[in-house]
Amino acid sequence: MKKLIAIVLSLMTVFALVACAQPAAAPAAAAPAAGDASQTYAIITKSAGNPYNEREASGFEEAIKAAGYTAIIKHPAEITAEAQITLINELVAQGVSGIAVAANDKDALETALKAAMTAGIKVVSLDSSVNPASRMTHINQAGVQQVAQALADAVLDLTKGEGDWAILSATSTASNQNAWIEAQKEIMKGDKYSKLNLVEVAYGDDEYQKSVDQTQALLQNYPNLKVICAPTTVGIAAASKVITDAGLQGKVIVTGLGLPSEMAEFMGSGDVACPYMFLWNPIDVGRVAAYALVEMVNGSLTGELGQSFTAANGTTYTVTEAGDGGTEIIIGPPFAFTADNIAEWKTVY
Amino acid sequence: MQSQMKSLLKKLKSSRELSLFLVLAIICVAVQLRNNSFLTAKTINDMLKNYSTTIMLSLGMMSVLLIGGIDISVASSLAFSGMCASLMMRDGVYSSTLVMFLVSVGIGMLCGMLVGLVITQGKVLPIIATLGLTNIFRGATYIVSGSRWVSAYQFQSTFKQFAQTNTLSFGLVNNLVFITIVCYAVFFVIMKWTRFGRRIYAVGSNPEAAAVSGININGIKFVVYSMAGAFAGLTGAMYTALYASAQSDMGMGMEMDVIAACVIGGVSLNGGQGSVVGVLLGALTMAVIGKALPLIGVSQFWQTAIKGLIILTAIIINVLTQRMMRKNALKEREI
Amino acid sequence: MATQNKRNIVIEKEKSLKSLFLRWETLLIVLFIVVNIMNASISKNYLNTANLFTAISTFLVKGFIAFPMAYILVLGDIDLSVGSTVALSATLLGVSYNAGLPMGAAIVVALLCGTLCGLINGIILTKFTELASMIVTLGTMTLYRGIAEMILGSQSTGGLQNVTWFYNLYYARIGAVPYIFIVFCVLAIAFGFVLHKTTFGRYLYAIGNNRVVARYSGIPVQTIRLICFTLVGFVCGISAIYYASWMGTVRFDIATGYELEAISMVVLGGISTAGGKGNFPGTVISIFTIGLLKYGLGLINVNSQTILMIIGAILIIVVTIPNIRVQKSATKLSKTPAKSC
Amino acid sequence: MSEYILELCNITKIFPGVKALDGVNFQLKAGEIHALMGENGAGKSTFIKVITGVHHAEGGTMFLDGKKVEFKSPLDAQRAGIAAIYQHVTSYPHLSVAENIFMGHESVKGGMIQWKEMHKRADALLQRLNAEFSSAALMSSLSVAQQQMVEIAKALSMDARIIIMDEPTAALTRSESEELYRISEKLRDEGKSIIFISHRLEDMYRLASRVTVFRDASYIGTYNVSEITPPDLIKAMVGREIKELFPKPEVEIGKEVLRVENLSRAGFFRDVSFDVRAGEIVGFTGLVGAGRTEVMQTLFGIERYDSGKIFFEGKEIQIRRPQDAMRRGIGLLTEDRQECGLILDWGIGANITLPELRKYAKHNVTNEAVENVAAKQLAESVDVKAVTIFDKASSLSGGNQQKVVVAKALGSDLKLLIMDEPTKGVDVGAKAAIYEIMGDLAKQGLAIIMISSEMPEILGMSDRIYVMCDGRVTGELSRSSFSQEVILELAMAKHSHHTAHAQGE
Repeated sequence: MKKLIAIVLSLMTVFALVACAQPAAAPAAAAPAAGDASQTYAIITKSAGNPYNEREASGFEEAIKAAGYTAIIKHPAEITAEAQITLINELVAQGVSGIAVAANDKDALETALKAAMTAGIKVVSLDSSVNPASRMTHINQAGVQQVAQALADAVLDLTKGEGDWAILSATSTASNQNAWIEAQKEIMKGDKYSKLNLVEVAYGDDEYQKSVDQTQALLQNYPNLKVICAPTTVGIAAASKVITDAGLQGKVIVTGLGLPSEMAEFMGSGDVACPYMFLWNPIDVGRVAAYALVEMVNGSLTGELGQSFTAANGTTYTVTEAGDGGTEIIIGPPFAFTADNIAEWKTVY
Repeated sequence: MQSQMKSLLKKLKSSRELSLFLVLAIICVAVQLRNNSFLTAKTINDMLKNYSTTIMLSLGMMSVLLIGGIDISVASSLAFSGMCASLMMRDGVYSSTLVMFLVSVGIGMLCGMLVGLVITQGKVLPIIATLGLTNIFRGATYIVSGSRWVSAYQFQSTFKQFAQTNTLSFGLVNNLVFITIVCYAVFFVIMKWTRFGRRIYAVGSNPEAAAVSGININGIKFVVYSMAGAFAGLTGAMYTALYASAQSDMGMGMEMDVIAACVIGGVSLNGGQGSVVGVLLGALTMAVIGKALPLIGVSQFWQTAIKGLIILTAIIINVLTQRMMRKNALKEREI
Repeated sequence: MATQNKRNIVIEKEKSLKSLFLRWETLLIVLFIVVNIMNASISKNYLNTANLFTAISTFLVKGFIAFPMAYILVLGDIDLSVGSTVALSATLLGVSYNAGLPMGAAIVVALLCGTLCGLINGIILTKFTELASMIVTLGTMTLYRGIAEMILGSQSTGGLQNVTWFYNLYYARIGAVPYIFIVFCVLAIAFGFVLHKTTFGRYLYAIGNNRVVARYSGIPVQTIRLICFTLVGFVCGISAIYYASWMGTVRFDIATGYELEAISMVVLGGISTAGGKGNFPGTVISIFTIGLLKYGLGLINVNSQTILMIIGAILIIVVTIPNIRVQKSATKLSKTPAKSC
Repeated sequence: MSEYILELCNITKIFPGVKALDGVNFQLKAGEIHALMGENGAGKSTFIKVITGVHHAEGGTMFLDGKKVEFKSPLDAQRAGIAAIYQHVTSYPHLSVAENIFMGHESVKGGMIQWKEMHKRADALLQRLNAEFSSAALMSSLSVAQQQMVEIAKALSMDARIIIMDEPTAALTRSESEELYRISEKLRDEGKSIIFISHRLEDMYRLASRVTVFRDASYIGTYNVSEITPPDLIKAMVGREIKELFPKPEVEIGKEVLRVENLSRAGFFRDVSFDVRAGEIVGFTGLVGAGRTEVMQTLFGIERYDSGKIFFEGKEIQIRRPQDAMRRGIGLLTEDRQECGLILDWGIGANITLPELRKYAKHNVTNEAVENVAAKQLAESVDVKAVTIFDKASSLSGGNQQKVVVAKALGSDLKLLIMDEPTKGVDVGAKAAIYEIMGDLAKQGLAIIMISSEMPEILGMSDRIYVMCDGRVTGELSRSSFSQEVILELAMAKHSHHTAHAQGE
């Protein structure tokens, strides 16, 4: 008898936990028949616990809700393709209308996403793309060339034309990181950049502690280092922290891609670690993915080259050719955050 | 004869720390030869500061290993307590650095008490209990934080400054390093000179004997796990102070580093054996490996393999030297 | 003494002992049924066979590892290096295929690599019997992962699904049932049979209960440990092949955390990390219980982190319940008048 | 009432399924050595644990100095001046002697342990006991006898008035036992009361003034030692008469089974040579630590030897692992049954069939029905007192456990059986049974090597005796030349030169 009570109690605990978890989940009760007013759209981010991903997801959710549909946000438990595949399978089983995914691996999601598309689910990638066969189109926050050009010019400007500089990237496996770095290297083969010397590409794995270690090693190994360019939100914050703690503001300059809220501390007037940096609005990236998916489910968009649609925010987006042979929708050039505008943006995202 | 045996045993006992120290010194010198910026005050200070978290967390793990247990949930309770304390600071519940540290220690201790309860009252094996609880603490961290960071600008500036200044020791060493040193000193005294410390060794050395001599084994276990939790909480506060940022995934995987540090430092997984000095040396070894490899230009992709190799080498060398000593002792015995 | 009659010893099991064994499994089966009923009632998408098998396939890839891990835990050992072994084996599979080896040969490479990793664990542990397996495999866990990282660095090695039959390893089905499920069942039966019905299996329990007694009884303790650790490596190789077939592309950081998942499955199945106890069917049930619970919770879109919390809580609760029960039954027994012996 | 310092009336203790004590009585006078005797399982150890507060009795009362007391924990008993030295030494191997002595009641000033003072006090206590080791030594570096001394020192350090010794001489050699007697008498003369549990009648006759006997969890009686004869005492303990303790049968000695020449292992033994013949029981005796056990473990393949030759049935063989020995029909019964002989959690059947599991299996697939029948036969052949073969080994008494270990060895086709202290910790009744089994086996043509420290046993059972000292064989005696004096002389042949050494391991 006691045993039975114990079992019942423990199972109740489990149910209670599930119940607690419910608010985080959207009700999937409504029938997700395509074309119905109660369509469900899902976004799969790269990982949990990263503010950038949170903002992206919130933009997506907001846009889907504004259109009157249901949104599901899924963060994988680990930063792996494996975890994302599990989530895709779950969404396919639920029969959602559209999936937007920021991929942890370009190719590994192929089979799962193809199965989703076969089941009639519309699939786009955003932020970090999947290969062309696995998607209908890709929502690109900013063109690779545009980002690379902006970063290259920033390095040129901050080094005052010559000297050593280094890149601090995220995980060595992130496709967007690698695309930017490659494009940047390509651009900097030009004459204008000939006196610049890229000493190392370091990887902080998007882990704060590791990024700090890597930055400190860069400083120690290259005493003449002038600029650290970190095209990742974790890396740029960690590098700025190291520079600030070491009192090297002005001597070694950090730039790259960062979240205003994270970077506000290190920007502003006077001698700061980071005079300016770039980013797009992750909320917008999520929103545009949502608009595109809704258009696709309504049948007015297939992701083919040359199509365009006007979104709920009034902007018209065009499907263009992507570097990997597929198509993409580019939101716009990266936005520069400077000492003048950081204060107003830091509370936004 | 008696005194000979005694001195031999003494050598054997102290050799572990001595040999570890030598290995550490050799690694340092070797690195220094490759990159002469290694043995500078700045690098060492940076290293101690960055790794004060690992070094501190090793203390809690050590006490758990001493009673023959294990706690793989420390990294998760670190994240949970650090995150909760940071959230409260962000929301203006308090602004004092001291209070923040105390809150974090307190929450960590609660986590540790839960671990202790499950192990002593639920009679669950430590590895399983902490395997389950590590998921729970980590998940709780994501939930309380809403998967967001507490960013630098949301912290009090005194808090952010704390990890970068030397105020506590009147300018001698970094505050975090100072806290670590103080904790090691206090712990050293506790383990050596208090009844409580010796009872930890007693419980690990022979639990049945401890029960017969009236030591409250479950009580000691509970306190030790709570203590490990408190250390995790303290480390959580140090971690957030160090990086001026609290993230849900902070400290992920640190438990393995910390166990490795203890084992390299000579703590036995069977309990009852291990010293504070050994753990310090073990943790320093981990720190030197982490810090030195990038400095001597070892490709980042090689570092994990080298770390694994060093852990294996350290434990195997340790076994070999002990075997050699035993063999020599036997040979010396006249028959 | 010749005056005294020799007493008769009977061959009849006491009922209570048997039912004690059954109870753990009863508990697991109850949990399994509850999970399924819960899943089916919360989400109407749950009982779609095709989707269900898709989800099952995903956790079977790591479920394999729980089989030899059960052996290791019965031995009283532990192996933390399994995730890294899978990663290294899969890495070598991808690299050797992309270096021009035929896929069949690449598969052999993966199996050899896994076996070698396990063998190395085994050799270190049997040559240095003083060392705890947790420490050694903690070291090799770092080492194997590190080697995979050295080989691949920031790269991934892909294109594996271009070989159709290799793709089919994971994805092909007979009707709704995937081949991997059938392979899993066959292996489960084989592993269960060896553990419960052969001398080898009995030796494992003997070693797990008391290594010294086993040695004095003439059981080749270290050889058996070596075999078991090598077996873990080999099965990690199999898991790596399925992983590669599943993903089509391999990175060094795959299969992280498999070790703790495999251990959780085995422990929930009733095999204690203290060694010498528990039985195999429990492990198989718990692989499905955990996997399907995760899937069901995912279907109602419970946050991934919360799912981990629930699994953690279940693990602790299920392991605690028998302890409470034993205490209760012990006090009950003591109240019955004792027969003098 | 005040004649007794400690009095227990009608104590009843129940464990799950077992009544361990059934209304037993006990009275202890001040300044007396009181022996407590009984077969294993009679409830002596449980009784001790009730006195020391480890267990709580379900019924009965306890009076200390005529006042009713109730101990809730071992600490209460300690405070009341009761200290116990348990059967298995309960020390902390990784800690120093001083710490072992003072664990739980360290010298503390302002919360800090006063190491210097503690070592000084510990050394003084050790000196009082004439111990030859320092208080700073690690416990694990001491011999069993030395560890026992530490336990006594621990009792003294607590100013105990009542000291309980649970089989203190079980692991001691003769001379070490003498030392213990001396210490006990000294303590008695200082006015302490001692409760002494032992299986050795000689201990009791040598030391105690009164003896209380338990049997089957019940109180049988209390006698004055001077008034009770050994046969009567044994009858009280066993409940029946034992006519012949050493039923040594006359057996025709056959061919040589084993010959060992100049076997050496660094640090343990050197140049050991001996031989055993079929049907012969060869005794090995000497002090604990003389290397007897190590020689036999080496013969069984547990440890490797450095040099020397082993001939089995005339052919030279190599033994590297236990399987090598077992394949040839060599069996070893270890001294430590619980650690090396039996899987306590398993049924006796599973234990018995373990070494020869392959024999009962077909293509390595086990057949439990065949195993069970074999196990039943083997268990019955040695008369194990058990209900079913599924009874857990841990539920048996020491003597019955030893029988199971014998049955386990008998499952193989044995030619040579090595028995290391076969009756250690075994009660009188079971002892006789084990001797009988030995005799039967010898009759069947088995060669038997018996290591023993008990003089009556070695003299009563052996055909030949080898005496070892400090890792060497110092003498070989044939049955005609057996004498206690010669054996002692040989066992301490080098003893005078290496006092500390003999206690070394």
